[in-house]
Amino acid sequence: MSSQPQAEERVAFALPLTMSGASTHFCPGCHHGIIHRLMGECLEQNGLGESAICVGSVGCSVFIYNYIDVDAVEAPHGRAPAVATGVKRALPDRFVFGYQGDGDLAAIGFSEIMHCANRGEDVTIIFVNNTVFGMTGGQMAPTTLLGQNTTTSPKGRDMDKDGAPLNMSELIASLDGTAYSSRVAVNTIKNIKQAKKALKKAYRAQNQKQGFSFIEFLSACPTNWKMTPLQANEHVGTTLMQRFPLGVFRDTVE
Amino acid sequence: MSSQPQAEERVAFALPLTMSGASTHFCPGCHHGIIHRLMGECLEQNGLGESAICVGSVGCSVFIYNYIDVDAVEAPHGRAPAVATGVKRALPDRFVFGYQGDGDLAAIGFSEIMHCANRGEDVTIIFVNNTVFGMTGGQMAPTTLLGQNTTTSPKGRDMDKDGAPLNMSELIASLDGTAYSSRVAVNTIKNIKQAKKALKKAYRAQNQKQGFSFIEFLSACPTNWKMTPLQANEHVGTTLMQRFPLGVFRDTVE
Amino acid sequence: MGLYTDVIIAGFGGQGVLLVGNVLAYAAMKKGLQVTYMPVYGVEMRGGTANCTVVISEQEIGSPLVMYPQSLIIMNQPSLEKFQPRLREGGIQIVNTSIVPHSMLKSQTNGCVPLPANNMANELGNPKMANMVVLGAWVKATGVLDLEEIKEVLPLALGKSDKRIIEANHRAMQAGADGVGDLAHSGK
Amino acid sequence: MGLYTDVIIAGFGGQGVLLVGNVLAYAAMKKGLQVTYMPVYGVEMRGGTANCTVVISEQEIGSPLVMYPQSLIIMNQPSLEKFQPRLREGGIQIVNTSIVPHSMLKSQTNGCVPLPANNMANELGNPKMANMVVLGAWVKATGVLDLEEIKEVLPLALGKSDKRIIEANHRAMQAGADGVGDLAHSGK
Amino acid sequence: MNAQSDTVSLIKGNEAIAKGALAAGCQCYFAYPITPQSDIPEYLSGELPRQGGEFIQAESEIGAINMLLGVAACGKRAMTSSSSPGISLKQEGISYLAGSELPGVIVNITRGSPGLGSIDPSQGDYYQATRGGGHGDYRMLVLAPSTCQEAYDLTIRAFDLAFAYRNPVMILGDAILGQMKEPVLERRETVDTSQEASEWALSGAKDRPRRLIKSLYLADGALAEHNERLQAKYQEMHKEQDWEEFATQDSQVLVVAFGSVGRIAKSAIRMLRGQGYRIGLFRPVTLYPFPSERLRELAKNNSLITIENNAGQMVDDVRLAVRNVSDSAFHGVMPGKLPSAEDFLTPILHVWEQNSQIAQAAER
Amino acid sequence: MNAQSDTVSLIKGNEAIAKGALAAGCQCYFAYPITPQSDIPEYLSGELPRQGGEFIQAESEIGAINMLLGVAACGKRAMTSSSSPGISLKQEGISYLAGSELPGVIVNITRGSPGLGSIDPSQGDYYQATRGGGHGDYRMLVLAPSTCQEAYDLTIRAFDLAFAYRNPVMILGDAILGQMKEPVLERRETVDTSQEASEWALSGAKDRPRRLIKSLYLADGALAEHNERLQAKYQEMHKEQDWEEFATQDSQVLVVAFGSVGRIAKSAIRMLRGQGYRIGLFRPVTLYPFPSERLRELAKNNSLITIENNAGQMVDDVRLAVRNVSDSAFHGVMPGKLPSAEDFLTPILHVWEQNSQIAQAAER
Amino acid sequence: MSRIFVHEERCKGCLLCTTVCPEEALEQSERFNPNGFKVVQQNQQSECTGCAFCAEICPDYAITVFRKKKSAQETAT
Amino acid sequence: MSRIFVHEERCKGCLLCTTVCPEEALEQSERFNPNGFKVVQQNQQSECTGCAFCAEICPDYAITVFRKKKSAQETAT
Ligand SMILES: Cc1ncc(C[n+]2csc(CCOP(=O)(O)OP(=O)(O)O)c2C)c(N)n1
Ligand SMILES: Cc1ncc(C[n+]2csc(CCOP(=O)(O)OP(=O)(O)O)c2C)c(N)n1
Ligand code: SF4
Ligand code: SF4
Ligand code: SF4
Ligand code: SF4
Ligand code: SF4
Ligand code: SF4
Ligand SMILES: [Mg+2]
Ligand SMILES: [Mg+2]
Repeated sequence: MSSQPQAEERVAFALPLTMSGASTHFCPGCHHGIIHRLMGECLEQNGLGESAICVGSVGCSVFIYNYIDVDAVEAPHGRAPAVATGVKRALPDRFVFGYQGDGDLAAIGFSEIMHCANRGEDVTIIFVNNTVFGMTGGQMAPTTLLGQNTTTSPKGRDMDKDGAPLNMSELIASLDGTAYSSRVAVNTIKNIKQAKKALKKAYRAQNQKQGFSFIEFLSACPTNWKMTPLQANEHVGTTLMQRFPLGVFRDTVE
Repeated sequence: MSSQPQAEERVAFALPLTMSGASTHFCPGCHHGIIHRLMGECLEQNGLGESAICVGSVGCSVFIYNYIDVDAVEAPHGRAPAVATGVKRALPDRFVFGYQGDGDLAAIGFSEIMHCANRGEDVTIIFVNNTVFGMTGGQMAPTTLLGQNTTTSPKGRDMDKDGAPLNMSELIASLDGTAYSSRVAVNTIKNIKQAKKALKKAYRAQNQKQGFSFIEFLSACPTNWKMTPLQANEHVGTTLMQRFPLGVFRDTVE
Repeated sequence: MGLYTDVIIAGFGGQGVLLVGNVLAYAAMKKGLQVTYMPVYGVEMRGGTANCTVVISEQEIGSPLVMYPQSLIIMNQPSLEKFQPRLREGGIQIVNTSIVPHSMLKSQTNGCVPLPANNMANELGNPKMANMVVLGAWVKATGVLDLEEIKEVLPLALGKSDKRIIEANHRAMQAGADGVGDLAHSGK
Repeated sequence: MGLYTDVIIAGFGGQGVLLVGNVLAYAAMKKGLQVTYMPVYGVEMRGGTANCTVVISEQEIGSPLVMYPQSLIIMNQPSLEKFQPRLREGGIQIVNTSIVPHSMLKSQTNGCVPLPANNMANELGNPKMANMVVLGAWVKATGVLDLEEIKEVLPLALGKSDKRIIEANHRAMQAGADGVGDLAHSGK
Repeated sequence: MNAQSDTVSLIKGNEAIAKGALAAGCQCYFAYPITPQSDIPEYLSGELPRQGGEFIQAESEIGAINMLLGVAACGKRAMTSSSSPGISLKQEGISYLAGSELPGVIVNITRGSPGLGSIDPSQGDYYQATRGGGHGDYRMLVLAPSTCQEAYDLTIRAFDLAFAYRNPVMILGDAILGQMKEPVLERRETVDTSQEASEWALSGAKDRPRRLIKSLYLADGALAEHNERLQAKYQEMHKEQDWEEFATQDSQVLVVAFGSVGRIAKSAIRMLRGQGYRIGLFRPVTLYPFPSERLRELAKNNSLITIENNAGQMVDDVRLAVRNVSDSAFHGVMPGKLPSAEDFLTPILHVWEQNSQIAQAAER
Repeated sequence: MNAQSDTVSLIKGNEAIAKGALAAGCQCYFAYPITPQSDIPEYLSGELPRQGGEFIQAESEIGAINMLLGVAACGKRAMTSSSSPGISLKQEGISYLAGSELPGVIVNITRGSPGLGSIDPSQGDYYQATRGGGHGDYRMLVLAPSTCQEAYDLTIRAFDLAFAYRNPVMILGDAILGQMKEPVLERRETVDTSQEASEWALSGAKDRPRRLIKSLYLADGALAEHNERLQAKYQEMHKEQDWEEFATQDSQVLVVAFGSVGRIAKSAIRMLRGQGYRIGLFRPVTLYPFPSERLRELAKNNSLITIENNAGQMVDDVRLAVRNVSDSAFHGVMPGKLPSAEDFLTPILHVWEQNSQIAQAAER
Repeated sequence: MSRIFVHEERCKGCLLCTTVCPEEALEQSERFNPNGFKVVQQNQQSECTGCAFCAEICPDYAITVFRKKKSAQETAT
Repeated sequence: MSRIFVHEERCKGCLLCTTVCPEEALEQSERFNPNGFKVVQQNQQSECTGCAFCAEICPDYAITVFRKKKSAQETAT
């Protein structure tokens, strides 16, 4: 079969032009890839490819610049919101987005994200919550579920010693600088469509200078969950969503 | 008149024994002094003087160890909750409390306080919110009110550029590790009595190992507010309490 | 080496010693001299001591700090205790005797000018102008700058140009200057 | 200088090359020899290449890394490309020809032992044991350790002592060792 | 450059730095307050927005340095400032700036250390500034002003150097420099820097391939190559060596001192020259690159004494510079004590005497 | 001390450090994950609680170092570990530990730098470790193991030194040391450390005056006095100088190298000795205090070459140590490239040849 | 009929696509790609509607979907 | 009658005490203490009840309150 459209055919799905098409380095079934694509798609559909500046972070998504083909700068671990603040203040009419994992955003970078949101910076942060430090080998994250085994919580996360998972979308929604905060998932087609809507809303918040916009993606990490891709994908729907309900927690976007 | 009780007299008010009695270095009308005393009083009344370990912070209260006469360690600016965590884990049966200003706790130390609370460490943090960086000369703090002039917000805090003041008690109350969170003031006798109750509750939370306890004190800084002590004291009641309502925001203490 | 002079001005925070230093520095600058002004203050918020050092020279200035000053303006007792022993032989010392007990002045100090600056300022209508009194005295006693030069820069240093305030300050300085002649001799 | 040998074991992540290195290291240690085991892996999570270096010596070991190894165990094509040129003159090279094309083997390499390890392992019931096949071959080809010594430490390195698994692994190693005699000669 | 309406004003060193930054076209400034440098954010919180720039009081020093990184990636001029403990917190960010080859100016108005220390002057951060308090083999250009005028001028130069080398540049001063007031001549120059980064800065990938700014080099050997390139750049920087000499025409003993101590030493030297001792001063203005060549030259005819307001840090660079020629004595004033010219006399004279003895011995 | 049931196991350097900490009686460990040292927190997250200790995965490196500070103030044994960028973030905390005279062990298993760099081995953090990446004139004891056994042993020693001097101690290793496996002899000693801090540690002011631990010294001259005391202590530490010599009996050229590079150099030296070249190795085990005296001694009979996996850092200490005797050549392998014994041969032989020429010239 | 094309070199065999196809048109093949992953394929019996769900969920951008053009499709029916 | 004692060397003249005294018994004096603060004093006309409110709010621990012992008080009335 051909990889090119034949007569009478049209391409019903192709990579957005904002994506480089490079093969990803992610593990099989990792949701980072889906999320990358959705972002690229929404950039393209909003005509933002040429004004976008991506602020990468440190985590499994560290190579985001290999896949999303826009100007990019790499932030130190956890500091993407501060770097994005600098970029936006330097170039207020560019579209500035950051992409961070849960270790990056909710552990080491907790202060930066909260203060960036509170200042109401006109930037968009994509938060990929896979409940573990993926890149470094599956250690406990601030979003790790109670009882979840990780390489640094071998007996499962313990409420008494480790505390409970952080609900970042809700926390950020409680700050006055936040224009939009929601939690989405990409484990089903329905959720993917919902996620795309959320992305567009967030992008709009920034383009209209309404303040900080934030989307949390629940994301599967089959490798560190020690599951098959299919199990992990299902786990998102059955287990993650219980602690981390999908929804819009703040929306002041006109 | 004598400074000693005469026949038929009893001392109706004297400094608690946990206080050294040294003259404070605070400005006239500064509430830090009142708050110090309340803490010392509650330590004494709960018999905690000999088991207490104080974690000092950096701010106008940096000399707390000169006034409260218990074992003490000085934390780097903003890190008192992390230091207190270390102390408590090393000596789980001691009474461990930290004392932090709004710059210390809500700016540089935002991550440490939130994660300490979230872990549910059995420590008590006293948070003194005077809406400015007092020690360094009255710069804007995360709790500075909108429109408030400070040395780094000479035109008044601006929602657009600086964001809105942070309500720390409410934020901390939203974390599962928190046993007790409340906001009090010391501008009137009634509020002082209320504050003392809150302190005792917080101390109880720790002694019963119920988790993290937190009390926010609204506090006057006449010097940096550029007010007389009386004006500043009044300002707490008329203006601060509007943005920062007094109250108990979480209480799971039995 | 050309002209060189230095002075340490010391007192409580709130007595306006830093302002005196600033005024001197402005006047020296205006006159085309080299000048450095160096404040030193405690970390205590209020009620602490404050002092500043002003160095005025025709030559490029090395140290802006002076261990053994050529002159002193002393506004309170702790400052006298700290700095009097360091005054150079033959140095000039203006002392606010409204606050510093006369008895503490070293008898062997030649150029010692005791002035009840607070009282004098009070008489002129505002006790806060004690700093202007001693400033005037220093100018007269040292002769490095003249009073007119000081008056000229006062609005700059004060950051104010309210005529009445300026004039009151002028009067206070003049009173200080006038006090030097009489007291310097009876002084000790 | 006494006994000294080193080996680089290289392949895809998931082919069990690090395990082979570990087993060798355990066996050498058990035998009272000095040993170092040094893994090198890419940052890619999966599908990247992995290799490790084992140095075995009677003497204290200097470098745990080896630029020009005395022997190689090669499990895939990129590894062959990377390491074959570095093999020392007269060195021994065990190559998994189930994956690496025969044509790529340098004809001048003397001790080259091509083994269809995947196929052999498959025949023994589990294609994952290809690593045990090449391990057996290496032991036989180099003669530094003997198979019994390897077998002894296997449970330690595997962290498992399930008898059936162990025995299957033994068989795979044996097959590898047996393969050396025949192939080493026809080999190249 | 076009100088218009130059003015002289009596300002603090801190303010001179802030004004220098404005004159250099600094567009964004981020900082977290700390004594003794808070005059800088206080001044710029008003002035910078008035001139169309961006001021943020960051949530922390870490926030500030990373905001700067963001601006730098867009090729705009940005500055941050702090004092010792705050600068320690910026070390990761500085290493990233260097690794990503991003320009930016970092001001350290030091204080007494270690730990919380005090707000006294100190030169205890020399090592940190010149050898990388952060991780890795990077280097910053480090400029050490000793007067308010120099603070102003070197701040402007710092921006130019930062962009010339795409590298962070540090201004290293102390509480004396920051708090002292001196007359400063401001040169209101109009410098057009809008194109200086157009070859590499991020701006959105419009009509050109996208750009990428990073410090991660994972491919085999890629980081080593990157490091070779960085080292070559640091070699290149050596041509920026700058220093002041004072009374070196006929000197036999040379005092080496930087920043405030350099000018205080000048007073000591004047006192001694008054008594006939031929003493000179060598004051490094660039601490990195350290002005080694000239110093080695001078060491041939001078005995050296290095004086610092610390326990001995720059003296390493002095000794390394002259190591095959001679050596240097050292006099340290511990942070927490104000350095004074009088206190320098004895140690300098001690070297003078040793020097004379050697000279006499040589004659015999 | 009482050795019971010693065991030998094949473990990674990282695990050796973790086990060394347990053997040393480490009661609390705090860290934030980072490659290539995450084996340490992973191992201790299970083992430490099992032995009654406290493990916290801190929210950040800054959280971790400050938790350690809290434990140290209570006189208990605590450790944290990280890798280059994470260690940069700990610099403020380290300066506070030193300023407050608090004991604690900090492990840096370095990676390729600057910035995010890579996870390759690197010795690019030598300056940071030995000269204070943090603010002020403090010093840490720095121990550089080159084998897994040494990693284990030196970790135990690090705790002892930390408490002996009330000072932070750093273990400086690299990705090679951390990831390499070697047989390690564990000595299960029972050491009673419960009283070692009873004279100064916080425990609640029961039956004694209250105690205070701080680094703030504001009173006139107080900080200077404190710094004098610290410097005296650092002088005292000089007696801890430790190093390894290899083949120095008859050597004419001496390689100076530490950590992994030290052992790799040993291979190079063996190769060269096989060819008749009389080369020796000097491997500093304590990087601070640097073993200067012995090295100066050896420099009298050897030409030196310093080899590092960086752009040249320890070479400063080598040159300072021998400055009045001789000098040192330098060969640097940039972080991002694996150092290999073969690559060392040419630079060493180069020095050999120069040395022979000098010798010949001297004979003529 | 619409169809998909699986870029086999990209496929990691995660099988997420198989869970969303309304036609159950996708299945794991027995083929390994050069990275060692068993790639998916469209099974023979099924009909692809060109809904692109499979491509939407594929984390590795391994599927291109070709839909018969409206006109063509209509003619076909 | 109860009474208070003002430790004048500690008083900073902030006057917070004056705002809480139910008897309006406190007022600013004309005396400066060595730190330059105008200290408070109990005015002559007023009666102190010993409620200690003034001491409770004093940020500088400058007031000690003496209450007449119950028995004594009762006898007095
Ligand atoms: C200062 C610093 N500390 C630690 C690290 C190591 N590190 C890299 S990524 C990471 C966490 C990754 O987890 P997460 O942010 O959840 O992203 P994921 O890989 O799960 O997508 C850590 C701790 C680092 N690079 N820098
Ligand atoms: C790392 C670091 N950054 C900055 C400072 C300077 N600093 C000391 S106290 C302080 C803020 C004080 O404000 P706050 O915490 O509100 O206490 P307050 O004085 O108002 O009671 C700052 C910024 C410091 N000591 N250390
Ligand atoms: S480790 Fe987890 S998050 Fe990282 S690439 Fe693999 S599956 Fe994705
Ligand atoms: S500056 Fe404000 S907070 Fe600090 S002592 Fe003075 S009044 Fe109190
Ligand atoms: S396009 Fe739709 S119908 Fe066709 S294979 Fe994909 S999911 Fe199935
Ligand atoms: S979802 Fe993509 S990668 Fe996964 S099996 Fe299907 S085509 Fe392959
Ligand atoms: S004790 Fe009560 S009544 Fe007496 S002076 Fe104080 S506030 Fe007034
Ligand atoms: S409250 Fe205390 S300090 Fe203030 S005026 Fe009254 S007695 Fe004096
Ligand atoms: Mg994650
Ligand atoms: Mg405050």
